[in-house]
Amino acid sequence: MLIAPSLIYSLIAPILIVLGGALIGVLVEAFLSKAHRAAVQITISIGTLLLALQQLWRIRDLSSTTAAVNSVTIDKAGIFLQATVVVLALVAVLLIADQENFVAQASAVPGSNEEKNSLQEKSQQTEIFPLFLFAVAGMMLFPVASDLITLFVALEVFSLPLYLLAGLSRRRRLLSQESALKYFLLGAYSSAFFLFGAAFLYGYSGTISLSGISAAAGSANNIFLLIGIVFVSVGLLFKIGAVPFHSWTPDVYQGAPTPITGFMAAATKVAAFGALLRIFYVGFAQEQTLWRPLITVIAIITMLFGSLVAIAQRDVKRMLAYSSIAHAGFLLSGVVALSKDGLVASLFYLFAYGLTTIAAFGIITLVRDSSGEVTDLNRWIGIGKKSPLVAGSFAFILLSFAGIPLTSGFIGKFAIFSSAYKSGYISLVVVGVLSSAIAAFFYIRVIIMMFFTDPVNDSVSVVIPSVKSRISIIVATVISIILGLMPSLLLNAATTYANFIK
Amino acid sequence: MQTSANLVWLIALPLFSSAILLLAGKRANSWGHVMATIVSASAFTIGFVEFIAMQSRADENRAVAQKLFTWISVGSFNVDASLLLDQLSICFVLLITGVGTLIHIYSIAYMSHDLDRRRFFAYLNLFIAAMLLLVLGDSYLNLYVGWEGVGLASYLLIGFWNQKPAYATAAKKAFVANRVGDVGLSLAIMIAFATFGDVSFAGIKEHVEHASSTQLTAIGLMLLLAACGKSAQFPLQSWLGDAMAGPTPVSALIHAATMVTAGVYLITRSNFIFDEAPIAQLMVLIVGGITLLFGAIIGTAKDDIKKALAASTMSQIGYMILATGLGPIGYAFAIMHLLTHGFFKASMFLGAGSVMHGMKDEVNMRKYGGIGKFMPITALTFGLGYLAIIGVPPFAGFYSKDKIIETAFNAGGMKGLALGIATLLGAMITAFYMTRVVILTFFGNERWGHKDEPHESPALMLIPIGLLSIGSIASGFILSKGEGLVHWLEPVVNPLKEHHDEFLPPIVVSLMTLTVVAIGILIAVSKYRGDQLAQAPENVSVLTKAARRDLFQDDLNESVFMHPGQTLVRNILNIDYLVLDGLVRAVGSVSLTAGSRLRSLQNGYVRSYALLMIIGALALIAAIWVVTA
Amino acid sequence: MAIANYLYLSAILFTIGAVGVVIRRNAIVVFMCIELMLNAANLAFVTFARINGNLQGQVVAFFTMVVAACEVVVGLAIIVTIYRSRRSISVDDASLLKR
Amino acid sequence: MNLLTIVGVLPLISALLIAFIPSKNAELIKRAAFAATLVVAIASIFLVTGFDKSVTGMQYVQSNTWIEAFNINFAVGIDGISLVLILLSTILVPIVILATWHESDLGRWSSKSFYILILVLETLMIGVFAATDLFLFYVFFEAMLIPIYFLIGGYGTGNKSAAAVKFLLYSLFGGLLMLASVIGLYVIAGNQIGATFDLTQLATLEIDSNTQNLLFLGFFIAFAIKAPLWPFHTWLPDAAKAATPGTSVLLLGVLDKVGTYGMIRFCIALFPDASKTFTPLIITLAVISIIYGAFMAIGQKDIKGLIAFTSISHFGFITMGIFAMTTQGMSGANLYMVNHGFSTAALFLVAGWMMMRRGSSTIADFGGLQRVTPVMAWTFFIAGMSGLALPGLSSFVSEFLVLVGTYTRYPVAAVIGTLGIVLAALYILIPIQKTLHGPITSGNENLKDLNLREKIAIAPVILIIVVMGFYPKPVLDIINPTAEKVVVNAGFTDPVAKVGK
Repeated sequence: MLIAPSLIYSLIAPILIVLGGALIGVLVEAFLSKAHRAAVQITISIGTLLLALQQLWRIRDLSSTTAAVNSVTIDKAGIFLQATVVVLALVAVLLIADQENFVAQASAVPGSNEEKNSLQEKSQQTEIFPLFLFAVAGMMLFPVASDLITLFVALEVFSLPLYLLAGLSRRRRLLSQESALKYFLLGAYSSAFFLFGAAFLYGYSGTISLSGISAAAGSANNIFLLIGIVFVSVGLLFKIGAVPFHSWTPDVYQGAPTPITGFMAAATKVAAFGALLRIFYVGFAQEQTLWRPLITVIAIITMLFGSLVAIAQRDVKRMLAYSSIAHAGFLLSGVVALSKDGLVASLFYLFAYGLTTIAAFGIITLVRDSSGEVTDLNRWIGIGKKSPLVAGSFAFILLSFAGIPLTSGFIGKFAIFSSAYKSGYISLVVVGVLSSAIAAFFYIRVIIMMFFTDPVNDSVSVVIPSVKSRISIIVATVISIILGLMPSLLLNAATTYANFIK
Repeated sequence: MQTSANLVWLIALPLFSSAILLLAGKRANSWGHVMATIVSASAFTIGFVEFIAMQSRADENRAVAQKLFTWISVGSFNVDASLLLDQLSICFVLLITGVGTLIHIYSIAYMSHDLDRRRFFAYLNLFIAAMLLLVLGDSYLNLYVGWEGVGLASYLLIGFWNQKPAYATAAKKAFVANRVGDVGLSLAIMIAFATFGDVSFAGIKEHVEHASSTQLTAIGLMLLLAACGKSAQFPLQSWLGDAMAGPTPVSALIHAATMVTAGVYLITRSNFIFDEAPIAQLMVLIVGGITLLFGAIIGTAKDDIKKALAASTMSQIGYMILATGLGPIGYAFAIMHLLTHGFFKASMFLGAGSVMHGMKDEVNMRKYGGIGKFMPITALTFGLGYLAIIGVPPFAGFYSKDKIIETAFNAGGMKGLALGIATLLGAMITAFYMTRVVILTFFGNERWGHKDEPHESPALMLIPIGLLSIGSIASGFILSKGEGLVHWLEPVVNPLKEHHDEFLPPIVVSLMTLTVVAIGILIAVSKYRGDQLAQAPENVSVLTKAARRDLFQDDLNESVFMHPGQTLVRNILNIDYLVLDGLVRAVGSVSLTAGSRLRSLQNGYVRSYALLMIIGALALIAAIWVVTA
Repeated sequence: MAIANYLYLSAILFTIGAVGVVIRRNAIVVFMCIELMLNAANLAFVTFARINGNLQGQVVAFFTMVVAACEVVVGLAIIVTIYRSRRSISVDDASLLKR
Repeated sequence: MNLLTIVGVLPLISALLIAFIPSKNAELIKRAAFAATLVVAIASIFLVTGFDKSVTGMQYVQSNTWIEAFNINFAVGIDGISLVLILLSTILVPIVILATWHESDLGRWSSKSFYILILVLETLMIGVFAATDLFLFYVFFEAMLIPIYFLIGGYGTGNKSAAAVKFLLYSLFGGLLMLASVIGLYVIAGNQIGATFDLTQLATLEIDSNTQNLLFLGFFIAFAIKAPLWPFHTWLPDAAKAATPGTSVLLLGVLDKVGTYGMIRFCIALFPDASKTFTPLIITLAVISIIYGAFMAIGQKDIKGLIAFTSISHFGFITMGIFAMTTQGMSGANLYMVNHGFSTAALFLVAGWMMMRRGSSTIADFGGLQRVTPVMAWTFFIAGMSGLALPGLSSFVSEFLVLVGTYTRYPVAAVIGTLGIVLAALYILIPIQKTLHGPITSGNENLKDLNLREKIAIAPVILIIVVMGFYPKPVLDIINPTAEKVVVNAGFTDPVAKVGK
């Protein structure tokens, strides 16, 4: 006799809602005429995300390790992370809705008549919305997954759509496609590592659940554990862009359509760090002597590498890619801290950083010339004069990245570093502040280019954003500002929600 | 101690007057000089009234004090702005305001053609205020304010015609040299505070016997350094000659009669320290002895009448400093010489100014000659000053200088002999160079080489000179009568604690002095009798050449301090740019280079990215292996 | 045959796949190497299921196959598009984005 | 909300209001900014009247929760040391605005943003001196960099953006080191007495000497960069050369004081033992700064560079006074901060006028100004005299206190420091001779003398310089109790005079 698996639908409803939205989106693609698709798709996306958020709010105090049999653990931190993903997705979807950035017909060969026609017809590749929703659903599942198989599936569910989305840039399509290929190949490669590691963890503990792995501590073959931890880590470190698994980041950030880059940079980090935190805090907490030194070293290398290489960048998206690598290093300090403080700090940091990142990429979409976005920093010269408000917002965002006080970035850094210090990892703090100093250099250089250098005769202009983009950028920027001035709003929440149940 | 509310006005009047003149600007051009002179005269009146009042009191009650306000008070460091007028300071007050007023009057005429006369009087008043503060301050710190104040006034006045770069440089030189001395004064104050916890004269005097001689010697030497700076004593004397760039009344007032004697005041005021610090006292003697000869030798070679007089001043102050080094009995004689010198030197400077006035500001004595007949009054007064300085009885210098020479001999032993001979030698050279000045200026052939005959100066200039001349005649006699000044100063300097045997009877010393003076005069007369050339002779002895160059003090300063200093500055500039700033820039460029190098890892090939991942994974495994094993 | 040998085989397969990705240029081949790695992991899962005596590993293997299939769909789509644009599927040609 | 907070917030509110005035209306903006800062200055004088000099603790205390999670409070309060520095800031700002009325006209951006930046900066300056919460202080400390950065980069001259970057990065570097120490302190507090940033509580921590030394260094390097102390000074001349005179006044006059203020408030108060350990080193650096800064100043060809290096020399004095750990040194250093603020303001403002008129900042381009522009020349002269600490002017009192306070504990340092007195004469008199004296050189014949606005602006500064020289007592009375307390809390007592009282 088969017993139906116990599912607590209310707890997994947020994920289901988004998945449902995605499926409806697919149906819309199939059945609705081209002319109406875009509007409907946007509505569906926003609607499902709002619904999911509302559901998350309703279950905010609930928790269970058996939300979906033993595969999904809904707990405070999980809900916080899911909410973060949904909020970031909501902000990002408005940017993505600005179809100007996306290819008219993905299958058309760049430069072909087919492409020209599709451009003239103003056709749109509205599949991006269901793809986007699938990715969001995967990202929501990733940090709450509590066994290896769910982790793997979630990883793939959010990665596969992103691979595709990365290749959908309207302009410079060769680069975009290249970035999709690289992202895909390397992503699949890292998944293989993850899976192989998962296999060994299973071999080590005899179970695929994180709590089971934790319970098996010290019981059996250490080699299996070692290989398992390392390979699973490789998969996760790849997703967060930690050195030396970062190589995809600059290329993909640069090649992908800018709104996707923004979404990816923000939300992927949240999901991947969420999972990383859960795995290390719940699954590997007992083996901390094994991995903490390791992650410390990786964090240090990542912080320094990201900051140093970013100095030498000439492309604003690439620069932000390296900056995100550096930030991954900072965030890893929170993982190493392995404490409630570390978790609080990480939650805060992820939310604040995510919003700021989306705002940053949102602003990048506005700087254009006749052939589209201008990401060459040398051509950003003097845009402070052309559009002080936009440049000013970007400057604020950069200062936030740099961690100047009165920005959310500063509070995040302070929280992360103090948690690391509290756990005795003073080296992380020292390297962290040093690389922050290095990092400040390139953020400030951009500000100089925007404000202190006279514009040369250049066709670069700052376009007036569409309403959707405007809302997105303004919301993200304003929340960043508020979080800088009144971080308690989020910190208190993060403190309340910083709890993994085991 | 008695108090008096008048003291502050001594300082405040000229200070305010100075401020008013400076702030009022051109509006005060018409009446500024009058007000300044009246203020100076009022100060003299106040001083005189205080002097009369002081005389009427018993010895121990003569000093009066006035506390103005608490100036600096931090922890145990408490300094009030208070004034002290005692027997010593009243001498100075009268000298400063008296001579000062005369020179104010003189300047009205002397500066009448200068567009900036108002500013000149403002500076003069500022000087009077600062100098009075210097002598009235009841603590070293108050004195220090006046001390630097007179330095400032001196700087402003030397550079009064600073549109000439050389004059501006001279002013700066004077200030800097004085500052070197000021370092001494401030260090002395610091040591005094560290030692006594007090910087007032009375406070230190009270506890001086408990202090170790090391500390007292240190304080004494530092005070001596200060005195050297202000009083143009060796080795800080080089600024005085250049200071003659200022208008002549300034030279008379500041660089002859008053300010440059501040060092003598300082040492006399600090008698309680020097009396307990024999090494410092010896150094005072050495400095005084060297300078009196140094100045005299320089004086023999100078053709610039003002520089010759300046060298003479240096030399005469050397006498005074030497006298202060002689211990208790010497202080009074130093002050006496200071006062008489104030009269005769001021009168001679003003006379020189009068000559310049009549000679279109020519200062080179080689271009004078035979002026006596054109400017009889000037010549007469100058002559009286001349007789006073070389020490011909009964003129003022005779009394004061003779006493110093006598006391020097009485110092006893080899020291006494050396000092005595030095002072005698100085007297001879003084006679020589002063005779030379008089002959070159007032006698002999007319060498000015233009048709305009010199003319006598206006009465406004001559009257002050005349009054000062009376001083050069009579002051010596008056002050020494019944050892008046010595007894007057006794409460301040505690003289005659010990009594030296007389090395020689006074009359013998006087005769010796007169003899060497006569020799000096004779040499000068024989050398400069007859017609002289309008140019200085070129083929002269090494000593003359050296004296013309101020005995190479400037060259020494330049080669020991200035040039190495300039090199140092250049090197530090380079070090700052290349090393310190270079390091900062290097941090930047190293980061940039590192960034660019690391950037090449990102070569665009997926396969190499994958390789990097494998390497990373293997490195992680290896690392864990190492950690666990 | 000792059960450990399956693990060795799995490791060898994984290594072949991992190295293959690094040394082969053809995107399809590279992709197949990745599939090989996934299958190596599958083999490991199955082996461990046998060792541990539970079925979880077996279940995972099925999931992996499904996921790998999805990956193929997406991967081939991307590779085909690239091929259409560039007329080449050498991964080394796709190296415009760098530095 | 007490008076202190009001004084602090007023400029910010004014900035917000000014933001609503259209940019075109530059004159109105200037007037509004001037009026606002004048009100702040007057309000801050009321701070003094309500200040109880006999109390050594914090006054005008206010504390509101800001970030609960880290127990960070918006906690402000002032004692004597901070009061005088706040006064310095609030008085200088309106003077700077008035003095440099047209400074913003030539900038990259509108006058409006200039005055908004200035007003925001004023709030931050007041905040940094008033904060009694370490975190809050840090926030102000770092945030202050941003307006200055934009002021230099946006309105400066010459190589301004490079200078602005150097300034910002250098300061940020120091600030981040300090952040590490702040975090360390916070964590240690969390382990010992519960997480807090309250200064008085932090001072009670017992930290082992190694940790204390490291934390101390974090703070000290940040402050040494800010002050700046040799060898961390190389940003200052560049920044001062590039900034407008008004900005330079605020930079040298007030902002750099945060460095020396921080040394007193944090380095010494929080880490007394480490302070003791490092005192010889710091005194050495201070002495080097004095001499080195003076030599560098002598070698400068640019007026702004000159003033910058004189400041480095003066900061050497201040640091020396602080770490002499005597009441005289401490009070003197404190007074020195105030006096240096005003005399540098005078120097820089007048130098600014000279440069604006002449169109050059090279010393050699001037000549004979005393006869062309007597009033300007006089103000420059007096400012210069204050710079060389002429007795009777304000700097003398403080410089002497520092020297005498240092001598009682570190005689050698004080003796070397006095050499600075001679060098000061050189570095002030050489440029005075070159600019004011000598013949009137070409290009200077037709310079205009100060106008009424400029006279009104500079008059109070000169007045303060003179009055404070003769009667520093009111300020010393405010400073003394606090300064004494700092010395005592650090575990020092004044060396007793060997004989006498």
